[in-house]
Amino acid sequence: MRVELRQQPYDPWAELSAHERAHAVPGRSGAAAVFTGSMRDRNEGVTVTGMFLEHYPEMTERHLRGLAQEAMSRWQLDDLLLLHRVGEVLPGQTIVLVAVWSAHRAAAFEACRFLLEDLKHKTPFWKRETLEDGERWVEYNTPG
Amino acid sequence: MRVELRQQPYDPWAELSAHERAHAVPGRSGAAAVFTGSMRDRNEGVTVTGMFLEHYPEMTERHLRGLAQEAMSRWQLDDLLLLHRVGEVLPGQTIVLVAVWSAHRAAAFEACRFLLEDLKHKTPFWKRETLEDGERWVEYNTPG
Amino acid sequence: MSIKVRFFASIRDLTGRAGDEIEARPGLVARDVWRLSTDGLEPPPTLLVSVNLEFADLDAPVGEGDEVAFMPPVTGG
Amino acid sequence: MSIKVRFFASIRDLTGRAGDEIEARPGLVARDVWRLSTDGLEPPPTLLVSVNLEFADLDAPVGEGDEVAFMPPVTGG
Repeated sequence: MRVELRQQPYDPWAELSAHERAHAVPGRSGAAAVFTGSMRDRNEGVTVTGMFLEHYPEMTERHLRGLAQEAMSRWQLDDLLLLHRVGEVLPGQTIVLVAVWSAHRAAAFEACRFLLEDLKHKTPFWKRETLEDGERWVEYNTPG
Repeated sequence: MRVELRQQPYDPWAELSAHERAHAVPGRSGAAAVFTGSMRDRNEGVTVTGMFLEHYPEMTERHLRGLAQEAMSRWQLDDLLLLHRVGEVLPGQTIVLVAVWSAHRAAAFEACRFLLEDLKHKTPFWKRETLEDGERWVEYNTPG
Repeated sequence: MSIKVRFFASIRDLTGRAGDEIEARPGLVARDVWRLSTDGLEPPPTLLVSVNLEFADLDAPVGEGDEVAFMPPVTGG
Repeated sequence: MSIKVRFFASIRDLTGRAGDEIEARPGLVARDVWRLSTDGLEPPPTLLVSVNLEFADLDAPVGEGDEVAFMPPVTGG
């Protein structure tokens, strides 16, 4: 199980490949469910040229560790990887990567979605978008 | 949109990386949902040393093309990648890779799950497992 | 013209053959094709049927040039 | 000992400051901390509150050494 906040851009597929090489037991997990969320260059009909992802370092890290533990035990997962950008992000870059490994698909799908909904609605992150004519805080996330 | 049957082992993360390099429009898709299903070395309490994946070539390919088209239009996806092994498979190898790209997460999650449930319950594939003392057909897939 | 018959996976093991070719006759349905190609074997309750690469049922009409396949529940993914 | 106060994101813009430090007194709740650190600004209806890194509500008791934070709805993921 690994949870990390990243200041720098990352390649989600390279991260998954490296994580599996380091941690996967071949033949053990029948299922992996993965979600990547990337920065779009438009939001609510407006061109967005950049974003700053603010967080509350001590609380965000504590919350994510608890969240990962909860998912691991609730769905008896084999493994979990959660990466989330903080700081300056550009369009096209990956913001979040959530991956879970389990014996069967239902647990993998459900745990992946559970983690993402928590990230969207309960984890202390805030997005400030840079527009062509200024900045704005994203006020709320859409329901899942 | 790409659908392929594969005779040879493949690395799902390398496939995703190559597919995005070739097809993704940076900043367009906010969400990607991915599922990989791998061969486990145990099933129903018994050690499994190998598997043969039979299919009905003309019908399987036709069914998969129709399925992919249906998902693309039903969830207005940006893109879709579906790879499925056929023939001899060994424990730890990836059998299926399903990936969908869309503007928002709900469509990505739902389409990915829809595709996988169809693969499990409606697409002509049959698994014959090699056990330590013989062979057996997998008789049915578990509900999702 | 005739009807092409195919058997897949455990159904092939059950019938002991990969396929058959039978003479088309007016009024045939898939159930008749099964009966004619299997020496009167009882169709398994979970049997799947396709006609020309689309799932169908045992009452589906079949005729000259059609391809009819019989298979067990699918187990891919 | 005192109470550490932190403001995040649009709440920091609203209050015009990143944090504060106020004197602990018996019987304080998070709402009092907000009032004391914001010159009586009305708390926004969607305001989130944490006490010692756990979400809480405006009626949560706070005391010496506690860290109280005020923030808008989260927008990560």
